[in-house]
Parts: sequence; C-alpha cells; structure tokens
Amino acid sequence: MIELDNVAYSYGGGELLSELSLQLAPGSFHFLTGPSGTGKTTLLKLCYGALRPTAGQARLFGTDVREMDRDAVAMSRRRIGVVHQDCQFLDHLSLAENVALPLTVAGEPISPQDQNLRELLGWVGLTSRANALPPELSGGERQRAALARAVISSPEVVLADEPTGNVDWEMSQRLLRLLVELNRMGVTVLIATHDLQLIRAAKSQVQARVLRIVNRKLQSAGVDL
Amino acid sequence: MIELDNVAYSYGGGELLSELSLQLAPGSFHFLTGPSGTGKTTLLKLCYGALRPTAGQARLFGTDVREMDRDAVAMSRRRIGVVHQDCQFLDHLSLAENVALPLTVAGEPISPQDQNLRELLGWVGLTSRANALPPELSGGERQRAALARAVISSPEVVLADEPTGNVDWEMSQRLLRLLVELNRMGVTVLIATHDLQLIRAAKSQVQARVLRIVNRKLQSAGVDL
Amino acid sequence: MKVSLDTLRALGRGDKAGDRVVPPTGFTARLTVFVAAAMAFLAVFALALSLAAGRLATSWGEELARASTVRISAPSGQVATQTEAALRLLQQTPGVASARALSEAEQQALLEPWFGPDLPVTELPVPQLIEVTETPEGYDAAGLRLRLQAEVPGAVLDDHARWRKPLVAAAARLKLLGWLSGLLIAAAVGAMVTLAANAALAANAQVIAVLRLVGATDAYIARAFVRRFTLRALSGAAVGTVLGVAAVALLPSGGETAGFLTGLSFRGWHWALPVLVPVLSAAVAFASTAVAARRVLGGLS
Amino acid sequence: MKVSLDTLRALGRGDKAGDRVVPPTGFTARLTVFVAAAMAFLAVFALALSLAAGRLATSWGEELARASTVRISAPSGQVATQTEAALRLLQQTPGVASARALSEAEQQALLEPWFGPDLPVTELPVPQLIEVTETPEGYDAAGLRLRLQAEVPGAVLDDHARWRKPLVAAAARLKLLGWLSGLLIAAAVGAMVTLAANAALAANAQVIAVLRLVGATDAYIARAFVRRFTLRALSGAAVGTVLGVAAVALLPSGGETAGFLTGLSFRGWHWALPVLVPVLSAAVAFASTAVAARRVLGGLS
Ligand SMILES: Nc1ncnc2c1ncn2[C@@H]1O[C@H](COP(=O)(O)OP(=O)(O)OP(=O)(O)O)[C@@H](O)[C@H]1O
Ligand SMILES: Nc1ncnc2c1ncn2[C@@H]1O[C@H](COP(=O)(O)OP(=O)(O)OP(=O)(O)O)[C@@H](O)[C@H]1O
Ligand SMILES: [Mg+2]
Ligand SMILES: [Mg+2]
Repeated sequence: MIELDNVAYSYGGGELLSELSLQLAPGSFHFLTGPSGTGKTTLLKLCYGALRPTAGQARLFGTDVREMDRDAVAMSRRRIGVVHQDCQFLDHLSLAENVALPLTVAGEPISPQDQNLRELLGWVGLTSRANALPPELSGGERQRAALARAVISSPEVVLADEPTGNVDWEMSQRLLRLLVELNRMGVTVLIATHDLQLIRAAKSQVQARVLRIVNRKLQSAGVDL
Repeated sequence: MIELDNVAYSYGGGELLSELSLQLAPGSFHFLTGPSGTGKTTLLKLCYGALRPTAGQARLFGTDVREMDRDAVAMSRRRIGVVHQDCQFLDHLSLAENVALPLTVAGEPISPQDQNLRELLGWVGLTSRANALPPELSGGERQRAALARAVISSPEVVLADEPTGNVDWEMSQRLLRLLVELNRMGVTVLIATHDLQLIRAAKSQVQARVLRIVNRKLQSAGVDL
Repeated sequence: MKVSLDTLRALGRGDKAGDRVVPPTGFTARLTVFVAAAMAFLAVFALALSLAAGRLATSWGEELARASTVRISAPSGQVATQTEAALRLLQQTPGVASARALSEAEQQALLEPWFGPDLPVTELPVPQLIEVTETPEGYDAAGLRLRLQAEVPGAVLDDHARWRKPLVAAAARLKLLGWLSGLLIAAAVGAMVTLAANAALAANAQVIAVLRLVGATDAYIARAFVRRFTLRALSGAAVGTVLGVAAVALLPSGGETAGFLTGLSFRGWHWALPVLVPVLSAAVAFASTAVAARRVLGGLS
Repeated sequence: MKVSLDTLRALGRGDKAGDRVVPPTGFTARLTVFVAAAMAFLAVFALALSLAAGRLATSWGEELARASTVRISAPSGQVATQTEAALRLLQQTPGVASARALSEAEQQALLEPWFGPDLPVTELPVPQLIEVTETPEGYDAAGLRLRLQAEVPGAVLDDHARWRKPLVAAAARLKLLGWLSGLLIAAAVGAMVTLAANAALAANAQVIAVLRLVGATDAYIARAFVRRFTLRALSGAAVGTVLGVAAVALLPSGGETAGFLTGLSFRGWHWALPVLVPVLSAAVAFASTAVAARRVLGGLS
C-alpha cells in the first residue's frame, strides 16, 4: 500500500532520515517508536504525502508521490486515515460534524444521526460530547475525536501519531482495541507512540511489528521490549 | 500558596467538580490523575485563576480570586509557572525567545545568550533547536519548551498539565528530575498526568501525594499504585 | 425531470455543506462587505464626476468653436456694406469655418440684461456683431486683424473668447482626472478586497489546513472561500452602488447655470453605468480570492 | 544625566521588546495602512469640496445681496433728475439696504464686451443703472414697482438676479453635502480602521492568549497592539494626505471664471486643514484598537 524506498528527508539542515525503507503491506500492523525529535512524525508525513522525500522514492498505492499532483494527493488522503499529533479541528463545527468531515469533503455528507457515526462516537466515549465545539473538549477528548475522524471514512490505511498521549490507560486500551478490530477487517495500521506499555499490550492481541528510528534509519525492535 | 475550599465548577451543564478542597502547601509535590474528561485541566485552571469557581472559594497566595482584578491575576501568574496541555507559543518568535517570554512581559527581558536560559534549554534537550520557530518543533519538543517556559521565571508554584504525554520514557524521567530539583529548592509542584509509571518513578525520588478525581471530588490515591 | 431535480438538489446540498466548512462571518467578512460598499459608493461618485467633466469639456469645446466676434462700428449708412465686406473677407480667410452676422433679435437678446427688453437696437448706434466659427486649426489672428484694418476700417476683431482655450484644456485634463480617479478607486477596490480576502484566508489558515488534511481538493477549498467572498463583494458593492446612485440623484440640481458641481449627475443611459460597479467588484473579488486561496493552498502539502 | 539616559535606553528597550511580541506585518497590517491612506486621500478631496462649496455659497450669496437693478431710460435732460428721484424713493423703501447709481466707468465696463472699449457711453442713450442692495429680509418688489411707476416714469425695476436665490440655497445644500461627505468619510475611516484592527486582533488571538497566560497585563498587551495600529494609521493617513494635497494642488486651475470644479482647491490657511486628517485617523485608530483589544482581552481569563 505504502512503500518508502531508500528515502531521505531533510528540513534544510542535516538529513533527519536517510536511506530509510519501509513497506506497509495490506493488513499489516506496525508500531513506530524512538526518542522525541528523531523523526517519527516526519516519517508519517512521508507516508501520507504531506512531505516529499528529498531522495529516494515514496509510493502511495503504487504511485510515486513525485508523480502525483495536488488532487491526486488529496484523493489518496481519502484512502488513508491520519491521527495527527496536534489534532486540529474546525472550531465552528460540532464534534460530530468534525468527525464526519472527511465524508463531507468527499461529497458524501452524512447526518449527525447516522448510525455509524453514533457507534463510532460511542466507542471512543464521546457520545455525550457530540454537540460540543472542539475548543470545549479536554485534551484526551480531542485525541479520541481525531481518531474517530481518521477511521470514519473506512480508510485502507490508518496512520496514528501518538494517539494515546493524553488518555488514561483504560481508554488507550479501548482505542487500541478499535484499531486492532479494524486491522482484523483488513485495514493497515501504523502507530507512532512513546508508550511501550501500549506496544506490549498490543502484542498479545495482534501480530505487530515494532520499528524504531535509530541513527536516521529504521530498525526492527522486537527483542528488547 | 493555593487553596481551594469547597469549590464547585460547571461549564454550564451539570457540575463537573463539586465540594472539592485542595491545599497546595509551600514545597509540596502533588500528582493529579483521573480518567480523561474528569476535570484535571479544569482543576488546574481553577488553581491559576483562569477559571473562577461557581461555588466555594479559591485563594491564590492568600487572596480570594473573586477579589482579584485582571491585573492581580496577571501578577499572580508571574508567581505560577504553568505547562498547558495544548502548548501554545508565539509562532513568530524563536524557541529561546518564547521560553524567555514570561521574563519579557514582566519587563525583565534577557538575551538569548543568557546563562540560565542556555542551561535550562540544555536540560530539556533543546539547545540545538534554540533558534527554531515553534511550528518547526516536534510534539515532544513543544512540550519540553512549554516546561522550560513555565520554570524560567523561578516561580513559586509549577502547575504542569500532562507534561510528558508526547516524550519518551527517558526524557520524561529527565523532566521529572528537573521538577523534583525545583521542588527541593522549595517550589510547589502539581502535575496532572495519566502516566502511572511516571508517578511510581517519582515516588522513589520525592515525597509526593497522589490525588485522583473521582465522582467530581478529590481522593487521595496512594494505596492502589 | 426527476434526474435534473435530483441533480439540483444534490448541488444545493453540496453547496450548503461546502459553505458550512468556512466559519460564519467574522470581522474580516464584515470588513470585506464594508470595503466593497464604501468603495462602490465612491466609485459611483467618481463615475459621475468623470462623466460630468466630460460633458463640461465638450460644452466648453463647443463654445470655443464659435469663440471670436468681429464688431463693426460705423456710421449708420456704412454698416451694411462694411458688414458684407467683412463677411466676404472672413469667408476667404483660412482657418475660419464660417462667419455669420447676428440678427437684430440676437443682438437685442444679448443686450437685454443691460438695456431692458424695450431697447430699439436699430435706433442705437449699436455695432453689428459677426460670429466667427473657427476650424479646429484656428486662424492667424494678427494677419486677419491687419487685413480687416486695411479693407474694413470699422471692423474690430475680438477673439476675447480665446481665453477659454486653456479652460478647455483644463476640462480635458479634468475628464482625464475623473477617469484616472475612477481607475484609482477600481484599483483600490481590487487592492482592498484582495487584502481583505488575504486577511480572511490568513485568519482561516487552520480551517484550510484541516480541510486539506482530511482529503479536500484545492478546488473544493478554494470554491468555498471564493463563493463566499464573491457574494460578499457583490452584495456590499450593490448596497454601496444603490446608496451612491441615490446620493447622486438627490444632489441639488441648480440647472445649467448653476456651475459644474450641480451638474454632477448622470444623464440618460449613463444611469445604467453604475450597474457595472458591483459586477466589477464581484469579478475582482472572485479573481483575487481565487489567487489568494491558491497561494495559501500552495504553501500546504 | 546618566540616570535619564539610562531611563531612555530602558524605555527604548522596553518598547522594542513590547513590539516584538506582536507578529510583524501581515495582510491585516498592510490592510490597515492601505485603508488609512486611501481614506485620507478621499478625505482631503471631501474637505476641498466642502470648502469650495462653502466659498461658492458665500459668493453667490453676495451676488444675490446686490442683485436688483433699477434702469432709468429717459430723454437725456431728465436722466439726472429721475435718477435722483429714484434714489430718494429707494432709500425710503423698507427692505432696501442701499442704492447707488453706477458711474460711467462702471457702465462702460459692463458694456465693453458688446461694444468695445471705445464706446462713448455719454453720447449714447444708454440707460442709467442703479444698483440696489437688499437687506436680508428683502423688499416688496410689486409695491416698489408701482411706486416707481408713479413717481419716476422712466424707471424699470429689474430683479432678474433673483433667479439666483434657489442657487444660493443649492450652494448651501452643497456645502452641507460636502461636510456630510467629509463626516461620512471620517465615519468610514473609523469603521474600516476598527474592522481592520479587529481583524488583526482576531488573527492574533493566539498571541494574545499566550501573552495573557504567561502573565502579561492587559495594559501591556493592549499597548503593543495600540501603538502599532496607531502608527500604521498615522503613517498610512499621512501618505494618503500628502498624495491628496498634491493631487488637489495639481488640479488644473482655470481661474475664477472656470466654474466650480477648478475652484476645488484650498485657499490661504485652509491648506493647513488636511494636517487634521492623519491626526484624526491616528486618534480613531488609537481609540478603536484600544476598545477592540479590551474587548478581546475581556473574553480571556
Ligand atoms: N517544519 C520543520 N522545519 C524544520 N525542522 C523541523 C520541522 N518539523 C520538524 N522539524 C525538526 O525535525 C525533527 C524531527 O521532528 P518530528 O516531528 O518528526 O519528530 P518526532 O519523532 O515526531 O518527535 P516527537 O516524538 O517529539 O513528536 C525535530 O528535531 C524537529 O525540530
Ligand atoms: N470551555 C468548555 N465548555 C464546556 N465544556 C468544557 C469546556 N472545557 C472543558 N469542558 C468539558 O469539561 C470536561 C472536563 O474537561 P477537562 O479539560 O478538565 O478534562 P481533563 O480531566 O483535563 O481531561 P484530559 O485528561 O482528557 O485532558 C470535559 O468533558 C470537557 O469536554
Ligand atoms: Mg511527533
Ligand atoms: Mg486535560
């Protein structure tokens, strides 16, 4: 689905990532970890076409991102659900409308009473806040809303950047279970996280690969967990 | 230093917190925990005068917040360092200038070469990013910068809302050590966090009280950790 | 029938959803409407000014065309012959388009303010006046004077109206100035709507980023803003234009003699011209918002 | 000396730090400058228009004040006595401020355009003209006519200039309109600067929130914005005023006869009036930004 081939990336200074390769096969489940500032978010951005590699090749659904025009990037984002580290919303729309936004911009608007939407909000524990505006949400509620927004449009890939940094342990288990369920239905999942406990908990539920960014490259880290 | 006396708070709907009392004695070290959405951030906001209790009394440094005018609130904030859950910065100023901002607005500007500032940035691992603009920082770097900004002005109280949600375990230990050091120097510390591991780690270094919000009230939670 | 109705309904639905994603009116929105209205109001005035200056230049130009007079003062018996001689001479002069002796009635009309309507012009030794119309090139006044002196002793060439020539030049310059100020106002509308659109887009940077991140195409995002700004500029400019036209229509009119300013009005089909103002404002808003939106979007991946 | 220097330096440093916390110019900033400049330019024109309309109203009013004439046509011998009789009668008429027989030279000047400078007025049966100045209340024209007919058979009252009365009313209305449009433009400047300030403050909501959170007082935050907006409005309006004054000065002047528009200029000390425009703009910007900043700050805890 998403392939990075000998990719390098630099924000202008030295190279942040170099000679990095990654294949996200359909139905796979990956964790991405590494100290703060090593480039996890950068790597995710390369995976959904927000950044273009300064060297090497990134392919989304078989197409080189360099050959994709802006509309093609927009279209590919409808097949990739992303939970951003700094979850941003449209502050003038209700939580439910924000969660449904990917469908709205794809031209398939759903009503706030839609069954799927209700179920999803229930799963992430936001049913009672469905009509709240984003600025009225707590940090954890925002994160859960961002996850709900990422999966509402039944994407083929879910990329989640630190989706549990602001929620308690029980809720993070619940969110993990949601992602595992989706993965069982064939969705490819990549989660960037610092929470090693979460990774450990996941390992009992799903066949997950753990990747670590070390020295600007990806390493498999299964042993030391 | 900060006292909440039978305080209640409601955002308009039902009461979120009620009959809640809290004393932050000088030099004390508190953790605040509880599931997402139970009112940790709200409680911190009551502690630094961003919200006024709908019932009961909140006293900052001996003064009832209801008797403080806007300037008095501003002045009290110079004695309280706050790490906000959604760390916001002035996007047009460099990281170093942002960290020094509390001094700037207090009319005691320091230069980016100031020794204290350099040391502090070194401690939180941001020396190399000192000249970056906030939008160029990673999630964890922003959180560390927010912590640095909260303690730069040698406050008497530090209130930190989820200061380690986006940093790795080692860095969170480092940040904790910084807060513990400050606490040894007499600074009162209150940390809201979901990270029970962090609380456990702290207990070995400092005499910390753990508070939990249950049923809209505060409970001491020492036993079950 | 069913299909087209459905399509329309879908369009309506789509538009509503598209409109919802842009935050409702804030200060920048009100600013755009206000700017459009104020500038449209002024544009209508500038338009009226330009047209009035144009009319003034035309009428002054016409006056100049028949500006000079030849005055024949001679003993009563000789007036007729000298007039004829002068007319002949004038008709042969290069640069003179036509020459015509004023009739008694005309002379009397000219003198009435001073002597009253009962003045017996024929009984007075009133000089005969000849109206000389110049060609655009004009004639050589000094040469004509010499020849008149030689052939028609009682004739005096009075090209006193020549002082109007700089006036006509002034009127032409005024006309230019009017159009120039119209252009300036148009440019100002454009600049201000562009700036307002940019300010609004800057204020909505987060909205644009979020939309882009959840998979909206550039066209979708731009359309949402462009439609809104075009409508704002159109409505604002329409209000301003209506007010401006009403103000121009209500300007006190003192008749032709009342000087220039009271002529600051539209004549005939010119009343239709202000319709262009909102149309052009909307076009400017459309173009500038589209460009601004593309520019902001270009900065996002 | 050392102390005051230090104080100054500290002030300068403090200001610089205060200025730094507000983001440098963006679109809303440019918008403010542009709005101030454009509106100042127009304000200068409106000012010139009002003043010119005022002058026009005054001069038309003066003309009206000596508007009527009495014309005495009589056999040569009787002109002098009838003139005296008429003057006597006029001086006794209520509503007549003064009456004066025109001198020969004056009559000649009036007739020159028609008869040339060599006209021997005394030799012609030219009627004697008496200039009648009315009091503000005016006289009863019909009654005066009857009495003149009875006592001075050769006298004709000609109040033809009375048609100017509606013109003077028109000029007064114009003057009002000029001041009104000046006021309108001032209100528009105020509204637009307020809106621009609000738009900029809305765009800087995060800056304000961050400053408030790190312990800045309301006065500190408001000052940073107010100073900047006041300076922007001042500089923008100054540029606009200079351009406007230059444009007014460069307006082609056709002399007194050239009608109203070419009189669209300042006279004497009036040239100093436009200085008020940037001063007032800055004052408006100061007040509106202060109010807007307080309003935004009031929404934050
Ligand atoms: N737009 C940018 N311009 C310049 N440098 C940037 C930019 N964005 C990120 N960086 C830098 O690149 C490095 C990697 O950033 P990234 O956000 O990928 O880290 P991360 O692994 O996600 O860290 P965290 O765990 O703290 O979120 C950081 O040092 C950051 O400061
Ligand atoms: N401005 C507001 N208006 C209305 N409701 C609000 C507002 N701010 C917060 N809330 C609601 O109050 C509740 C508590 O919010 P708060 O931010 O205090 O939670 P929290 O304990 O900090 O949660 P988290 O761990 O997720 O950060 C939440 O349900 C939130 O939706
Ligand atoms: Mg990151
Ligand atoms: Mg919180």
